[in-house]
Amino acid sequence: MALEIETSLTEILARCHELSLRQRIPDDEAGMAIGYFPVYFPEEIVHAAGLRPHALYGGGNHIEVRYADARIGSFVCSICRSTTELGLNGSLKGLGGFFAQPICDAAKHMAGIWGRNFPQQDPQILALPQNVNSPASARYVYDEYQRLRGILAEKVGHEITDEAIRASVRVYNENRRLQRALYAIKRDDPARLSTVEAYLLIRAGTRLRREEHNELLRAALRLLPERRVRQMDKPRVIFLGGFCEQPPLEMIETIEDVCFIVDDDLLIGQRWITEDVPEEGDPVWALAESYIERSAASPVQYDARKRKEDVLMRMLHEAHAEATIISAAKFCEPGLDDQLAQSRWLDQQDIPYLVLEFEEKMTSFEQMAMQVETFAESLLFE
Amino acid sequence: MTTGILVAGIDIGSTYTKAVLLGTSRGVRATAIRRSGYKPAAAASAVFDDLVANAMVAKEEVTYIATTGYGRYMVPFRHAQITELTCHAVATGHHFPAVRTILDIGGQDIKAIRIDGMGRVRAFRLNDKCAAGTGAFLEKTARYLGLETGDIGAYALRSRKPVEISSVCAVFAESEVINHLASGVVPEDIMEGAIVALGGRAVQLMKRVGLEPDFALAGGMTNNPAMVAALESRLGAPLHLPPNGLGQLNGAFGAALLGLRRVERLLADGRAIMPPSGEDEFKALRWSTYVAQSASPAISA
Amino acid sequence: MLYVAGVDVGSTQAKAVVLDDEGRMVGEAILDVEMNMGTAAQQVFEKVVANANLTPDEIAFTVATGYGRYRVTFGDLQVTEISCHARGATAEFPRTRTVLDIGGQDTKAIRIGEAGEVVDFAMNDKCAAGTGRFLGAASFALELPLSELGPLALKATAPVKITTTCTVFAESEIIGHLAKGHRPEDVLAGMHYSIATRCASLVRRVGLTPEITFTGGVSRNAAMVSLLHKVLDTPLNVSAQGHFMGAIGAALYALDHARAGTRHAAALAEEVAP
Amino acid sequence: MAQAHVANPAPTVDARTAGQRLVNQWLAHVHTAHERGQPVAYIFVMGNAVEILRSFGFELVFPEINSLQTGVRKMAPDFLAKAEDYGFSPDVCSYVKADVGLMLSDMQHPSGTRIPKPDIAIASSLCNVYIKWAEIWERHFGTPAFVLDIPGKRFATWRPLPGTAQYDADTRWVEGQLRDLIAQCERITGTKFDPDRLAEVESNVNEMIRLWVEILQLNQRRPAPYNSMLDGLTYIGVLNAWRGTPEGVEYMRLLRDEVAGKLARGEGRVAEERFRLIFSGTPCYVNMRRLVELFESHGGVFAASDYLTYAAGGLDSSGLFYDPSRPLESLAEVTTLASQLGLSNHFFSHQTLAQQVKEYGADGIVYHGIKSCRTVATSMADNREYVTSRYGLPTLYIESDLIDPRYWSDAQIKNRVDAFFEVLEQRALVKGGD
Repeated sequence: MALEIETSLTEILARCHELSLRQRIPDDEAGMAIGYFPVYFPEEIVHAAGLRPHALYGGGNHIEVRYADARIGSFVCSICRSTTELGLNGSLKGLGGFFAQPICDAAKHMAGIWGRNFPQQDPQILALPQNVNSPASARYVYDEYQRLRGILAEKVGHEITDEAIRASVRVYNENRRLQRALYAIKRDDPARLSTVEAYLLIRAGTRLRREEHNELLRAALRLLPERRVRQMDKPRVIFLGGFCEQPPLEMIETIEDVCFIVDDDLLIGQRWITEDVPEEGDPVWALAESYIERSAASPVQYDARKRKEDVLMRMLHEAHAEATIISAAKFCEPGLDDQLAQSRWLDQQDIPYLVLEFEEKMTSFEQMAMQVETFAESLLFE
Repeated sequence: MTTGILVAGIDIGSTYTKAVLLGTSRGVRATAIRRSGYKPAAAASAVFDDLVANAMVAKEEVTYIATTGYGRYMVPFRHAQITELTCHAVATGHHFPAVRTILDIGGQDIKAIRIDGMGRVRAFRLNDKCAAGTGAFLEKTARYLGLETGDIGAYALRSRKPVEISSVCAVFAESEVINHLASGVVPEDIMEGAIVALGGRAVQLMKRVGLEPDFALAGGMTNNPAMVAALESRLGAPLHLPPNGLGQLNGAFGAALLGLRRVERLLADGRAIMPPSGEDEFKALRWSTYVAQSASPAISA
Repeated sequence: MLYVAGVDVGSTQAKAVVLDDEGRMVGEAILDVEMNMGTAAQQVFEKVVANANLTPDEIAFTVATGYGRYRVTFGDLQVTEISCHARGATAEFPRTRTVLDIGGQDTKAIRIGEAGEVVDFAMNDKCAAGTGRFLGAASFALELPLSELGPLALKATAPVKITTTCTVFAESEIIGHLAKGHRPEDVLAGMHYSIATRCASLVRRVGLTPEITFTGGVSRNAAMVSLLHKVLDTPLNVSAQGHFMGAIGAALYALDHARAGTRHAAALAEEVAP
Repeated sequence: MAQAHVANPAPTVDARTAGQRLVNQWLAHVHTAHERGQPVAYIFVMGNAVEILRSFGFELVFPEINSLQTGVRKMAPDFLAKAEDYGFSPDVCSYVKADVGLMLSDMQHPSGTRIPKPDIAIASSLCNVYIKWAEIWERHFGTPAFVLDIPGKRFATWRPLPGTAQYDADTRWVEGQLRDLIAQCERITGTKFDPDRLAEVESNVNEMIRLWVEILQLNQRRPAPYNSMLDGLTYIGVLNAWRGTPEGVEYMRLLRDEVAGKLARGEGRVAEERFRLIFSGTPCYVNMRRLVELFESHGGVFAASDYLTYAAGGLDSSGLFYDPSRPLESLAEVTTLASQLGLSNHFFSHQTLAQQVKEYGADGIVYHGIKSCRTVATSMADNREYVTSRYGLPTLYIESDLIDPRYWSDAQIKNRVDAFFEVLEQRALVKGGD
């Protein structure tokens, strides 16, 4: 029985893993796939148009950069570089649209790069506002989401109805509930579900129809309670720094060899709305208002109500974590700035933390393992 | 000689493999050192042979073996592996209870470690991205000036007017060195300039962990009097150095010390010391390696 | 008979050639830069003149190039190595549209226009990754002379992926791979591949237009030539005199000036050189 | 147009002296602001709503200018080191780090000015680092950040037209935020918003824009009377600090007359102008004089620069004017449009550059990539590739930093500049031979 459950889980995870490596747009999605660069993006509207949201989470450490180095400065983060590479090497040829959001200065340039190189994909900036504290904010997000709706309607040649968007919101609300259930397991019983496993399960959603992803998550959630678990004595930590560029799997594994990651900001773009989006009323308004009122904090969002230190404190408290691993992608200015603010705050609170820097393309983890082990040793052997 | 517990610490570094044998009284019973070469496991085994020979004991008399250094997982006969940071910290804390900040300048990286009064690691930072901030920078400069690594310190001490070396890349620092030589700067001033530059980077890293005194230096640079002087002048405070030539052996000493503590703890709890299994622990399926099997990014050369 | 000289003073080597008024090479010389670029330039010039069985007075015009070009006190004119490599490459391979020069400390990609003029260029000289220096690291770690690296790399069967871009760390990475049991030829092939991909990226920066001519000291390395061919998917022209290409280009500029008359050339020299 | 203005035959004071005086006067005002009971605003050069602040009587502090001044005064390494010791990564914007260095130096600026702490801090979204920077002030001074989100271009050919839904949405959004800002200014200063005062400031800005556009256009003629990346930098310093004031208008007028006079007398910036160039990117303030020298020694002059557009705040070269009869609405409109047409174009700047090349009769473009500035430099190489292949223009790409001298390598830059001029010479030869 235990073996069967493990086999079934492994099958699901192997599928997720295969999906996470898929960069090329499948032929049957050509023209239907709407690419978007992290972090916050209202996939529901794309889904409601009958198109396929295609999250662009970089090239990881499996692609070779041949063309993009000639186009992107040497001091720019890897996700911008590898995404450009995927464009230039033809992997994203099938995109029927491309959206970047002004989350940071490098991301804004993605629309310009795309415009010069792939004008036929109609690259656009979706102007997500950096001021969410004005009474006018929700209305502005609403206007911009309506613009998105108009662009997509033109692509598919018909109007996208409120009813269609509401139906998509329901599918995505279900998806978010399932993701929250995964995170609850990870928090309450971390030996039962590793962060790499949760990560693969959630990342699969970037390459599947959302309904299908819901089924996959439900299947995993059915199996997990039955899984046989070996309890281990590892410190409980929070991992920060994976909100945009994604750390390599090896990095998460390296941390999990000696720590339990009981909460994190990995793939926050797939989990950016933290509660259910209202399923009644104007659905575009519901989405816009959810960005203002129910979105996860990240270094690329300014909100006077979400001080970075408070957000971290709440995470530590709710996840019963004893320490933090604060990571930042190389050259990610928002991440590096927050990393410093948070580490100074942790110093004041006398909460142990480890600072790590990563790049999605890194392939050597020995040095990192040494640091993480030392950190765990310092937590365990008080 | 069979007097109580014997614990070995073996530090498998990229260049040298070092070992220390400690007795119950925490006294050093023997030390050994060899080049790591291409086969770290073999080097560790040979160093262990040397160690027991030097101590004139039998291998079986060694109660516990703790490994550290980059090859810490490559030794099948170990009881436990501990990172070199933890080891350096505990060793330094043992020798100098007042030390709060440790600097370790290695060939591949620099480490700054903050410790508490018990020698426990409180915070640490590494610089390993660019060779300009590591001991390799000095070796490069020395090589260019035709010096042996071991002579760097004594040579630099002759300097009266060190030059400023501002290049951020160790390779391009060479061009600076060429330029300085061409414009008539004497080699010792260049060598000292490189030491001052590296010292500055090292102290900056120490600031990242708080720069709380007392300070200690660990690793190979303890043999370099010019580096020690440069750091002390930059810090405006003296540096504690490992005693009795233990500088290079600090990691191994720390490993042995932690091993001894562990043995004492196990014995106090009435638990047995299991022989090393020689096998690595069972590890969960690693999805990253799963990737490597299914979609190997083979070099198309 | 009219003779001209081109002197290319780099950070590691100084090279010089003498041409006659037909543009034929009548002498060449090369030596390592030890302490002083100016001294090296003077010595290599004396050597090349001697090799050509001439006296310095017989050289009508000298053009200096390379990083040390302003240290060449006896030169009549300084021209950057960009223009000189382009000139040398197009003289031998007139259909050249792209030049790749891999030198000891910097790498250059140059795009050439229809009339042989330089249209664009890109250089890698902030970090030594992708330069000949990277091979220097391999040579040191493997204790093999530079000239043996290429032939050995060609014997590789399972190239190793080199991850570091820092030349200094490359040495230790090589040692690490050898420690893990990889064969030297496989590690070397990985090193060559790492350089080739970086250089290819530099070439793409100026636009990969055939024909491509490969110049500089590393052009003598057969493994690099074949890897670049693969990575760029285009054959490369390689001259037997590839490592002298900068000096040859400089000498050809000298020939222009010598033919136009020294007085004019001197005036121009004054105007161009600050 | 330029001929219409007759140069003042005997100006009592030249623009350079006048500019220097104004800068000193401004710094003195800043220095004593709190003693005089004046509120202080920290603002950035791009998208700063300075007109509203001016109408409330705020003294203006430009932290970007403070930071670049540490570079100009060769003091940047000290300030940068303080910030890096504090924990900032070497990869973080060096303006931010110099400012942190200032905070850690008790606000004692190398100009001799003691910079007062802010009563309000405004960060526009035109550079996201502005927002991260303002968060640092929040932590350090306890001054809440006011983030002014100004939606930029959505794609390269974006032309927001009055009357379209998009134009309305964007301007309504900016106007809403400006109203929030006014409410906050009222709370801080205890005075009521005065639309007439705003209208007056706007009229002054209008006059300054008129003159600024003229000054920019005068450099389209040969020989270029000024170098946009040396003289131009001084101009925009004054222009930012005195925007919307009678003194600012006076300065611009003096400057316009002076430039027009030089043109009338045929006085070029360089003795023999051989090549006219466009500079794209942000200056390297530590070595700008040296860089310009390298170019001018070959007879090259920077006739124009996109920097003079985006670093001149809303003073867009396309000449957008306020309508002082509807001061607030018009401020929202111009702020939005200037951002979309002028300021945010470094994300799509290939078009602006191509246009400048035509207008200024340029022979090439020089791109200056900044090590720590992703706002300006992320896609510069891609931009250059496009411009080179599409327009067949000679371009040069050089890289250093805003103020961090560690990233300036003189030999390497000189080598590139020399080679670039060889390219220009060879091209001229080939063209001439056609």
